[in-house]
Amino acid sequence: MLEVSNLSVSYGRHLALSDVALSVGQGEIVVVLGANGAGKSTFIKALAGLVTPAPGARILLGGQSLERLPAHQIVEAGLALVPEGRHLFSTLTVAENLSLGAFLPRTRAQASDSLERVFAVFPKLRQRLSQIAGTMSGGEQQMVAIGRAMMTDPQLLLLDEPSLGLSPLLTTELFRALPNIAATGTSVLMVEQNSHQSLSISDRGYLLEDGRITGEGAASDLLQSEAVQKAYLGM
Amino acid sequence: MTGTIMRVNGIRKAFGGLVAVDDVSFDLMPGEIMGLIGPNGSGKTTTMNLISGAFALDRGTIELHGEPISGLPANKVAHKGVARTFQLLRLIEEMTVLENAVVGMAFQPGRSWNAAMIARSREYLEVVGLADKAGVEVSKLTYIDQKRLELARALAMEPKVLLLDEWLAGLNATELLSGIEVIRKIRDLGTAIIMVEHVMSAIHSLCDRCVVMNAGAKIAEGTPAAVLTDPHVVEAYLGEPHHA
Amino acid sequence: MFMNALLSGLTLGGVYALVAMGLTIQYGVSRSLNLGYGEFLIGAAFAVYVLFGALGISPYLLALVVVPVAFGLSWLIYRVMLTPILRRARTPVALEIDSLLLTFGLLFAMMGIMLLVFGSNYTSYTYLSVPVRILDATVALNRLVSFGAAVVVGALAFAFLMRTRTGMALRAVAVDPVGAQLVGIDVKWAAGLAFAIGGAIAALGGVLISTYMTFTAEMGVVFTMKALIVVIMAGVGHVVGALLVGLALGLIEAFVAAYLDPGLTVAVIYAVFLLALIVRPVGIFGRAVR
Amino acid sequence: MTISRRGALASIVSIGLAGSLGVNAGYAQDADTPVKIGYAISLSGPNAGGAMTTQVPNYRLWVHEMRERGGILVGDTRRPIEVIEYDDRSNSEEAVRAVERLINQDNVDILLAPWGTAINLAVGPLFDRHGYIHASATAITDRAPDLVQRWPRAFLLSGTAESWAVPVVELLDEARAAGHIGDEVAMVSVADAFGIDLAQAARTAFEDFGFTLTYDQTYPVGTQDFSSILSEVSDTQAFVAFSYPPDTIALTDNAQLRDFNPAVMYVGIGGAFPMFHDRFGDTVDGLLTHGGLNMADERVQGYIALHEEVTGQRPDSAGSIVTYAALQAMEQAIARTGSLNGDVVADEMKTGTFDTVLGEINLGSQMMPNIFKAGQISNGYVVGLGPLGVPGRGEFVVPKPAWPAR
Amino acid sequence: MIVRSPVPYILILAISGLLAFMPFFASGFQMAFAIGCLNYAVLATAWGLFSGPTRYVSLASVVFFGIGSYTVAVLGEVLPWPVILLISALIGGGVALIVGLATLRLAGIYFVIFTFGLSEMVRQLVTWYEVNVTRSIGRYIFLDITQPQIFWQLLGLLAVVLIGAVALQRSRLGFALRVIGGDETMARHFGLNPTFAKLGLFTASSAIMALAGAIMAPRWTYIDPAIAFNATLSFQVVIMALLGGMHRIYGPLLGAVLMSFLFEALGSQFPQAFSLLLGLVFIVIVYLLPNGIIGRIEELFALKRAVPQSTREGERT
Repeated sequence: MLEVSNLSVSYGRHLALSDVALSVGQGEIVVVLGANGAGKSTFIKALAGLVTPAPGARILLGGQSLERLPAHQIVEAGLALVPEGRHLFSTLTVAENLSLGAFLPRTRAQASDSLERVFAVFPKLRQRLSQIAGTMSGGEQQMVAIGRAMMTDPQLLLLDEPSLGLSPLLTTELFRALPNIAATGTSVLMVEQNSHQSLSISDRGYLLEDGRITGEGAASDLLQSEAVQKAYLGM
Repeated sequence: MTGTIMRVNGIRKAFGGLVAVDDVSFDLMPGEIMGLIGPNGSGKTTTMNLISGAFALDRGTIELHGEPISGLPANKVAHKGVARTFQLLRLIEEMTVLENAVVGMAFQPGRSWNAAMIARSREYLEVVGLADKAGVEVSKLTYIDQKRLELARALAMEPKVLLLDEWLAGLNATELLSGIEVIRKIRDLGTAIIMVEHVMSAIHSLCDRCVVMNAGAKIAEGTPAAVLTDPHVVEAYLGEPHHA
Repeated sequence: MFMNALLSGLTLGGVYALVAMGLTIQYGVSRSLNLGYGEFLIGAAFAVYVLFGALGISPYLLALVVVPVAFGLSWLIYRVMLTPILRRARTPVALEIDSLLLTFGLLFAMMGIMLLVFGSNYTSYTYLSVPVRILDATVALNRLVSFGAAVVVGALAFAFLMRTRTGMALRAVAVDPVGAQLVGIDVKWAAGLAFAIGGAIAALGGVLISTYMTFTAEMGVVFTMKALIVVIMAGVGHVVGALLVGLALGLIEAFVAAYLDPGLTVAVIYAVFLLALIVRPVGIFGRAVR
Repeated sequence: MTISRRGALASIVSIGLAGSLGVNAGYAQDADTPVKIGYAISLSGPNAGGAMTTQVPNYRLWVHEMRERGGILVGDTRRPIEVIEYDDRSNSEEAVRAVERLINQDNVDILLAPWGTAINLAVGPLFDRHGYIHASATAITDRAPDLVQRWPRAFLLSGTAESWAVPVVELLDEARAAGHIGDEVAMVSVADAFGIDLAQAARTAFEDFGFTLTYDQTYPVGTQDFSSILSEVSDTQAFVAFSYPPDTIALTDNAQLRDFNPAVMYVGIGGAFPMFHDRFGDTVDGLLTHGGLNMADERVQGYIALHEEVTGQRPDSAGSIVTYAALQAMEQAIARTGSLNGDVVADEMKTGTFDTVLGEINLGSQMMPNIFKAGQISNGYVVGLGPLGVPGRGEFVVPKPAWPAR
Repeated sequence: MIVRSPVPYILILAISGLLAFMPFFASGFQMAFAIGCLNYAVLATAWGLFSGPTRYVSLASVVFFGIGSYTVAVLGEVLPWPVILLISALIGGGVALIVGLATLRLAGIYFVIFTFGLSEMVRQLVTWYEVNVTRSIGRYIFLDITQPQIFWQLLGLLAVVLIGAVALQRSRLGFALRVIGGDETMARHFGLNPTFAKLGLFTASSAIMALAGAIMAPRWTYIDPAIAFNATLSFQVVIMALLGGMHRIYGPLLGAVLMSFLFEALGSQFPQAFSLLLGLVFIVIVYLLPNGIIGRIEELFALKRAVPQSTREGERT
């Protein structure tokens, strides 16, 4: 589904990401773990077209290369990002946010199916359609943001630290929903620092340290691995 | 002098409905490096901002040498001897390295605007290893050098307390080692340091003591080794271990 | 007296609202402030004046020609003139200053063309200057039509923004350009479209105003500034806000003239504006974070 | 018309090379040397509408006529004419600089006046210092008697604000005597120099004549909606507006619209402009306004015909003819004295009598005597009515005919 | 940074000293041009003094300029000239202080629009005052101040402003302003009070503009609110400063001089197409000179120097 190789990004002279390679299979949930400053956000922004990767990078989604496309065409190609900070249309209603998700002609036809899929994953949203997005709680906003991304009918859903700023209870609820999304055939790639919960719902995981992939494996293996703990706590 | 240099007592800050810092207290001893750690969004940077006067407190007090500094605007807090670095670099790109360093010293009380002051600022470039780049424009520096300069500028304030906000973040392994050396050198010069940091190896090797925050509250305090094995802390970082 | 002031205020405010609406759509979505905005209005007024004189066709019908032309011209100006600036600007402040300067040049260039073509004389013609009595007040039909058109276009623009997919996309770009990209909206396309819609609305305003107002080639900046005041007071990008603030300013002007002193109308408008800006710098309807 | 300009710019750069020759240089008397006529006037900006109506066409007409005759007669030599025209952009500072340029750079022999009170006063000292005749038909100032003392070569043809306000009040007095209006008058004025000064002069005159002002307000420049004002004065029988062209149109339109039809109604600048007639046609007949012509006079008729033929537009009924008459007087004085020296010509202008489109005139007071300053619109022109005593007064129609139904 | 070199001061004084002889051989037109040029130079430099380091784009220049002119119109024949100049500077500065207190927290476009609104409001209020209180809108200024005297005063003012600007740039306050302009939030954390510094500078810059207005007033014989508070002036000043480059002391000066020549060239050669050509020139400037002429010159120098890496220190002018 997604094949990334040789992905580097630098901000001025600072190399934030160096030679990252990664793959995600159809219907798979993959998590990239890393401490703050490891380059997680940069990685995800590069995939979504919000920052420009260094020459030589390859990003293939279902055979189509994305590395030179602007952000809105990457969405068209089937890759949707739920960004950190969510970037919801805060003065618009939930319904409008969701329907903007299906803005592209490709996705418009399936809008009602997509909407049903969103409701299936987040039943709560059905009652909140007319609420202004900016007035919702953090967890609910995160649901809208994921819902909006699902409306673009993506092959791959990217999540940038979805648990950030959420209470443990909400985090749990959110992570429970992700396998349901994957079950519909949409692959999920997320970066997280909450390793236990994210690994427990993922198929595979990567460890990102200092802008490099330093480890990868099946989620269940990583869950037991000390490398993860070391990446965070330096033990 | 009660032995503590800074005392943070029951501070709280809410943004709208979100309580970013909730009843946090700790002391800072002279010559100490204290780590302020916790997962993303736990309120560490807000705590730093409250100490440095960037935000006003909702509740609580902060004292420096027994003298309250909470409620003072940032410029007054700086005059009292609290210096900081910024998580995202805040250097002035159009200025030279030396000029940026002078920013730290020039506006402290009792400083006169003369060559001696400039020369003294330059000494802090030496501390961080930038002396040979004094005349270079900031935009031409490497990332690590820009980080060093942030530190030199803060040091040029000749502060009593130095707040480092993720100063080591984004450095590679060799840079990290030299960065740790620099911080140690500063501590040896007698400045007390509070550092917010995610690079745990640095916390382990530098900090005498750690305060751990999660969701705005202090959840642990102690030596790095002790707090980082504390199950609460591990859970805060990694999420609940027993999840279905 | 009261009724008169009310009607006069509404007809005046209706036009302010209409003109401001166009600017707020332009500025809110593209984030480039167009100082040459009023020149589109005056240009349309001249076009209608000439065509009406030559062909004798109703100005309102001529709007069907003039408005689409302004739409296309504005779109072209955005694509040709403003996108290079957009690409170059490294910070929002730099973009703001660059686009201000550029459209300042545009203002003079357009004004200069109109001066060359139409001269600097006062221009006026009359169309539908027929009295209509409402309760105990009299109002000119052309002003009433303008007010009606302002309300209708306001409603249409509102419906367009609220109910259509494209309108929603424009709003999305105004609220959060990054979020807009993430749902596949081409932000440059949206900005160009908003610029064109704004230009079209300005031209419509020009058509309406020309039926009852004496104008000159150099008057555009007056309308730009009036519109800008409404836009800033309402909060940039807030269409309904612009409508309400525009009407309110018209009413204030009329009531100050009727009950206080006609000499103070403009001063009071600016005083209200300055006060509003001090109390709520992001506009009455604006949010701290757009 | 050929308009030539010197490289003023080049000479700023080569400062000192083109040094000043002092005052108005009328030394070269060679018949082939062109006489340079220059003016800086508002071709753009808020004053342009007025300038392009009352002054610029007459400057062009005058030059055209002289060229038709083979040039300007200086003594008994006809010399060709060169014209230099600049835009002061309705800005005093720009006007000062442009006039300096005309004097020092272009070395013009004859300077024509700019448009409007403020700019004429701004350049007045320059005309004076460099010894040029300053003949202006569009500067209305109460300091005029004072200023012509100060500037001996200045002809402030329009005189004082009082001289414009009093004839209006006299006409109202006449209407009152005939029983058409009472003692009550409503007045509005535009908040610029013209409106305020005339309103102030009118206030005094109204008091002197025993009128009471029931409404007396000022509105800002740019006001286009007068419904609030007109609804307040709806019952009044005498209405006076010292207004400016755009608002003159708006006021009239509004009055017609709400059928506000007092027995006597006066509007300010613009009422005498051709564009006013273009806009309203004969529906405004009977409206009082500034200026006025003796329509029975052949010379006036001839002037109108000539103006229309040469410039392609009709003259306005106020400033145009005065401007043209003053130019004629100056032309004749130059011919008589054979000099282009400002002092010599000015002396002749002050002492001589000249045959102009306004008849035989004498400019001893340095103001234009015997011109109409208030009149009544009839068939596209303003029939002169006041001040009383100006020969050729037309018939004053009171009450004003009702507006035609809309 | 700490520079004691007297060279800039000597240069400023020497050049102004030389220019001071101009009235003895220049023609009236050249004087008129020079006065206009100096006036713009003073205004643009004063504008750059505040807006350069703080990056606040103010459209209120004409408010202060007009205040100066009106002070002369009101007090011209009552008080001795130096006293009038002093009073005009005080009033200008005082108004700036009040305005600054209320508005310096506004950022970006809001400040721009506010200052524009302010100039319109002041014009309307002065008009209203004249209409209702003095009942006469125009004021006459008959002062025996000659063209050369105006020239010398403006030249002196410009020299003083430039010397002040150089001294300021070398001072701690000047350094503080650069820091504030670079990053205000950061500046606070190093002991700076940005509000105080900005307010002081805004006041000083406005007082200078008021002085320029006062000195220029006798040129016109007659002023009214439309002349004294003509908003075009504010725009011109901004454009000049930006053309030259507002980040350097001599940028606005250079812009004012060049733009004066441009106005002159367009006005004398193409009076009919002035606006059109001016507009086109602006557009070209925006595309080709984004950092002003000085910025462009610096870029060119930087290119030349790129090979031998310089480690320059000290003043950067």
